[in-house]
Amino acid sequence: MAGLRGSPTAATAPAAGSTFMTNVEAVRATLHDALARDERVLIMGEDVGARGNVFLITKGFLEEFGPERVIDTPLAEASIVGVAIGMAMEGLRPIAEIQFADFIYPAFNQIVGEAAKTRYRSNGDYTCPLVIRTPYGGGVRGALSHSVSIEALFYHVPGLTILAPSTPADVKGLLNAAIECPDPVLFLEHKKTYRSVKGEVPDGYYTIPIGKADVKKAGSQVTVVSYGFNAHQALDAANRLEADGVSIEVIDLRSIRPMDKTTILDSVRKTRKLLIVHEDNKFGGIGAEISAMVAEEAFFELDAPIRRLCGPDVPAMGYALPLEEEFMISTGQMLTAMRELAAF
Amino acid sequence: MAGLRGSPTAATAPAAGSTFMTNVEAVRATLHDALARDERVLIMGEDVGARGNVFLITKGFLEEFGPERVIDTPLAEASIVGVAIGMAMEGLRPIAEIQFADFIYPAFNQIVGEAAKTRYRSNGDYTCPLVIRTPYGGGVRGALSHSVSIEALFYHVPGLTILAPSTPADVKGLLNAAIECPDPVLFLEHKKTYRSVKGEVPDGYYTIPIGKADVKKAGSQVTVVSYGFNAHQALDAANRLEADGVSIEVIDLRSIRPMDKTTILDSVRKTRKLLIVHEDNKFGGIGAEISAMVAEEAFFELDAPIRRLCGPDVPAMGYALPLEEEFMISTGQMLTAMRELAAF
Amino acid sequence: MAKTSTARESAIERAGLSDAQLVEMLRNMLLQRQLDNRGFQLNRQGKIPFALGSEGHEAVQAGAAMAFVRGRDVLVPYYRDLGLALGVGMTPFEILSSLFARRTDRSGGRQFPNHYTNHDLGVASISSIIAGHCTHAVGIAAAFRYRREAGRAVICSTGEGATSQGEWHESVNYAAVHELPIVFLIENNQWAISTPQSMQMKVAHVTDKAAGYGIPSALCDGFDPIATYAAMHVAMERARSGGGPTLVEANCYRYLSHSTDDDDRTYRSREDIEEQRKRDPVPRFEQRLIEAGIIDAAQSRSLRADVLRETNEATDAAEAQPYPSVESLYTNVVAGDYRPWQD
Amino acid sequence: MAKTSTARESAIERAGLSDAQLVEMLRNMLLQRQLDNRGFQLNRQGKIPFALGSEGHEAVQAGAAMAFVRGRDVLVPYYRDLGLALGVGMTPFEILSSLFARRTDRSGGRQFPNHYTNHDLGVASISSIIAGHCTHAVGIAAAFRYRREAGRAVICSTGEGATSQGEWHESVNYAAVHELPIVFLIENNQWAISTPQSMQMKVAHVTDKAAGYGIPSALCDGFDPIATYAAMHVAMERARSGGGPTLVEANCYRYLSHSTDDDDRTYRSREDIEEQRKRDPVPRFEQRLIEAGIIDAAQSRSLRADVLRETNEATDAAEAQPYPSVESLYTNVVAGDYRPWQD
Ligand SMILES: Cc1ncc(C[n+]2csc(CCOP(=O)(O)OP(=O)(O)O)c2C)c(N)n1
Ligand SMILES: Cc1ncc(C[n+]2csc(CCOP(=O)(O)OP(=O)(O)O)c2C)c(N)n1
Ligand SMILES: [Mg+2]
Ligand SMILES: [Mg+2]
Repeated sequence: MAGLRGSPTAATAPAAGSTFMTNVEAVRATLHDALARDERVLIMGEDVGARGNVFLITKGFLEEFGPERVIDTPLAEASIVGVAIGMAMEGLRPIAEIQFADFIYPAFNQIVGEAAKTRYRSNGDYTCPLVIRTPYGGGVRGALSHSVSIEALFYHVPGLTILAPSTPADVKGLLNAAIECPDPVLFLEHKKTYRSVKGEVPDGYYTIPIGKADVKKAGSQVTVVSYGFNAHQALDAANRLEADGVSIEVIDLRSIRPMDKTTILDSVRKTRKLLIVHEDNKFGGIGAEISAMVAEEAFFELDAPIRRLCGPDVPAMGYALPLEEEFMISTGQMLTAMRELAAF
Repeated sequence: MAGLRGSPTAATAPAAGSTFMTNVEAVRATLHDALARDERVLIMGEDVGARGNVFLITKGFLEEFGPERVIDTPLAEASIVGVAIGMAMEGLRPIAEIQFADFIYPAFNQIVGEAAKTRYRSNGDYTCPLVIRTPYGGGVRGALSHSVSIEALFYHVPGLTILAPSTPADVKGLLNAAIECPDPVLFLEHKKTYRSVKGEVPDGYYTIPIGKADVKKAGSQVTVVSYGFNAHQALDAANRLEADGVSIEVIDLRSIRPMDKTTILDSVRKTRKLLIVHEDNKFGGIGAEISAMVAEEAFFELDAPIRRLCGPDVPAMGYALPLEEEFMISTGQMLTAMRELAAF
Repeated sequence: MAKTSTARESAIERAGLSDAQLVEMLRNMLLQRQLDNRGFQLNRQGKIPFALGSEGHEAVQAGAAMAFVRGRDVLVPYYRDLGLALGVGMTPFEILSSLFARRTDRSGGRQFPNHYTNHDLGVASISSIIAGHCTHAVGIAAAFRYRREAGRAVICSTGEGATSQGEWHESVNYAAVHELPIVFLIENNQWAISTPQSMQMKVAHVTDKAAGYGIPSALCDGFDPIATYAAMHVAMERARSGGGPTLVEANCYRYLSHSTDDDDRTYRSREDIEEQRKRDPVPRFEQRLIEAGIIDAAQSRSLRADVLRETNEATDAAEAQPYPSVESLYTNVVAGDYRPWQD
Repeated sequence: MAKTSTARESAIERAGLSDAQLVEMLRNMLLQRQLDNRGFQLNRQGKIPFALGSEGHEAVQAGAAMAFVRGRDVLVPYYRDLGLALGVGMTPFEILSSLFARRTDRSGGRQFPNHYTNHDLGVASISSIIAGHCTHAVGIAAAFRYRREAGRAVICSTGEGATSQGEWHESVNYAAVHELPIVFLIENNQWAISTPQSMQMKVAHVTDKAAGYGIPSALCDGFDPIATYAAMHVAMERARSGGGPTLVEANCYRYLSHSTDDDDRTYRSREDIEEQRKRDPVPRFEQRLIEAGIIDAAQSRSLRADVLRETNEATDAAEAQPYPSVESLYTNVVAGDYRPWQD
């Protein structure tokens, strides 16, 4: 899949130049600069030190910043998040890593019961400026427990911010925004995009506002809302359809919570048709809320039923290749759905 | 609030007689009979033994069935669920209790990562016939941590069954069905209905099929879908509007996953208007999926935008009375929403 | 110390505490008892829906609070820590504001009673989820170490039941591996609601668990504030001077039902409670100070009167406050305005 | 035992094991090594995307498996337990079916390699979530006790890293309080991916943790299958006869990188590995049996040849199997058909 050039709506102006890099390099560079820039920032998780993270994201950080700022924790996710919460309550800016999103469940209480409610329950007396980074998603032969999507398990939770950027430029801008954010942020990195997605990243420090979707391609006939790996496939499909004279608008959500009502509604009011695409299981997924919001706010402006193209409602993709391929949404499926909706 | 008489669609025929009881008495009676009926059944949780559960649901069970079948566990929810999973894998029928739904978070991994996937990951080699009972919901001055709704945190998870009956007859039929179910079931009991809701309960053993909603009141102008405590308020409101000549159909979901498509669509196709009501926060709640399903399947049969009347998107109700009242949905709000939709 | 007489020294083991500190501890204990009773009384009067008492924990908490250095240490308490909260500087008015869920409560009437927060005093906000706060306490201690703030330590308290939780284990283990300045205080009152210690753990003492983390421990008499202070003081000084975490267990008893929602008659005998009442730490410590000549009977009476007056005044003042506004439900979800759907 | 000569007795400490059992353990170890190498080899050949080795754990697993009674006990293993799986009866064909993710894999090609399931043999299905299976093992042991099936016990194995998890703590504590028939086997290979034991716990031995649960423990030489068997046998017999749980720690080493996805050169020195290689349990045990006269060099060669042939045959047989069908993705979510929206 061709790399996609992001067009970050920078909240802070980036420097003039830019550098071509992958998503994983963007994570790495942004974390590196955060450590270099702000003494309050530290990184903690399993194997983030000497190993430099299982995707080599933090490679060399231990040597450069020392074991007090790049902390190899015991193998215990609740404490990785919980200890980071305490650090955040006390004024630090911890960036906690969950090695794979599949292993975030033991930390659920700390995220949902504790981090998300720290500000609320203390009425602002304590805050929790914490970033939890984790690689998610399939297509990398990760089988049942190294491939899940977790966004829908958390997006219902008030007090949490959830980001899932898809391009290197968005990764940088949103990861910087997450680190600046005075509240807990769950930062989701799709594994399949780590090395397959490349793009220009503006040099220098900038942030992208949390809660703003990005129209990655303008179009007039169908609005497609997606995020993560699927956003690239959707863009690819939309570009191909352009040749056939079918005009698709592709919105990359980037921010799952808060979500960008204006951008979605503006687009849907123009195209009058909506396709939502996500790898995560359909029932109760992000797409449900998007559909419900549009059905509430722009019902009479739609010319076709809202359509969701999502992962099947089974626990996870299997290890065998056919099971993984069947689970993942193909660009072909997107092409079909886009064509059908355009023709509706 | 007046007690509501349930009309269970019994899968197995109940005996001729019936007994008038509260929801909490129905839970108690059903658990008691399950212990008496089936040696594989056992109950485990915090304070279910000598204390007889904090709502006195299991009072006297320890004396009657002994400490091997009514087990006071250590204070550790992950192990309450996890040990029950092992028992279930080994052929027992454990009924695990989480004292308040708010305390289920530490067991999230065991429920989502383990129980829900036991059958799938072993391709049926192992199964997990486990019931997790827990009281949820507000309106009882439970403040931040004794009042949450948790259904939307779990309803996205393939492999789980989630039930939330609202009447004593439904409680009995569905709890029996849950105990019979060969897969893990999350059984949600709304605290506010425990003693305030009364009704006739058929004597003898019967089950209500999982996945069947119940039309608690027929009507022609608006379909209202709800569950738990809200279902009673909705019925109350609908009955009041009947006098004003407004005809509302009230569907009590009872089963959150799987959910009953046929009953909802049949009703919406008739009334052409849909109101979804739930106490749980709106964003990403159960209502999102219901709305999305209807927008997919019956889009052109709707005469008004789908409306959701839900809990506000804040972490939880506060302890102070005004904060609780503001969070909870009032019958008055339902009346207004129903009237507006009927007039649309 | 210099001004205390030898007679006094011999009559009471004072662990380096001055007369003023000893009296301060007694005052705390009397105030705890008074406020505790007030909570249950207001509940019986139908004025508040819920209260939770720490009767029997007064000595543990007065003693432990004395080992806390204000403006320096941080307390991450649990829901039964009225006396610790008072001991580190919270006022009866704050306690009553919480009980009445008034606007003057720091949580804005959001939290259950006994779930305090006071960032200025170093009292961390907690949830009701048992042991959930322990990891936070460790993180706060880690921040002290990270910033090289020597001389600061954290008290993380729980009941004995909480030590069954996985998060408690992870907390102690993390603190041990990273040698953080924290003391895990276990207020062992023998019960977790209706569950006795023997159904919670197979060991005789929570301190037996310290060996598995490679940290020192101390078992102390939680009916005696001086003994608890002494153990806590040693542990806090160890933490402050880079010696890492300590597990301190203070044996005490829960004289009341778990809360106003509980009825302990189903699961424990009146005789057991009566037996434990004989060791009631409040009159016992009062008597001890009188016998040691640190206070006389008149001073004791006036302390009691003070504490009652303070409680009455706080009750009236808090009750007179308004509830939080309905609009406040929507604030402080995150910084600034926040809706999941951003316009 | 009766038929073994005194010379043999003195040359090898056999812990009550017969010649046949000793040879069976060696065979298991040789097979483990062969299958392990095959997994990595297939990965290098690009035939499978992932493999995970247990090199260095052969003795622990062969020894522990010998303490397992087939048709009676249950094994709740972790992902590094190839040798335990073989030792309780799983076949090379099953192992290769899992590596190739073929239809003949019991999980239907769903699970990662090394996540076995075989209900018939008493091998429990596990997830990849570290320590998540420990509570299940306790529940299975609880079922044995509940049904009064004396003489049955559960082996629950993990690495040393897993003992940091809250769920491991809760599991051991529950088993201890309820005195359940279970043995917690810790295969301490000193590393959790790149994290050394010293950053995982402050204690020198995992067995130090037993004191906190009030249960017995045993530390054994995991490079010696007989020593591991002996410790496990005592612990399993204790469990079977109502004596409750035991914590057994077997010291071993992970010779390979954590998995084919890992590269251990960043975090440990080649010298350390070479040093540990000197203790390689496979040739060492082979040599010991030869020296004790239990097998001769020819028998040893033929064992190796057998094991290679078996591995080759299993490789070819498994590779020849089809993938699971695409439709199988949708089955066994729950019993029968299942859709979240029920028609
Ligand atoms: C995670 C969780 N589970 C259950 C509860 C309900 N609960 C509240 S207090 C309590 C007992 C706590 O016992 P212990 O830790 O000994 O403290 P004590 O109340 O005796 O001071 C329980 C089970 C809870 N608040 N949180
Ligand atoms: C909950 C969870 N967190 C993290 C991981 C990733 N992970 C897989 S193996 C491993 C190290 C385990 O170490 P140890 O328990 O010592 O077993 P070993 O691999 O050394 O045999 C980690 C961190 C996981 N699978 N599950
Ligand atoms: Mg207690
Ligand atoms: Mg290890």
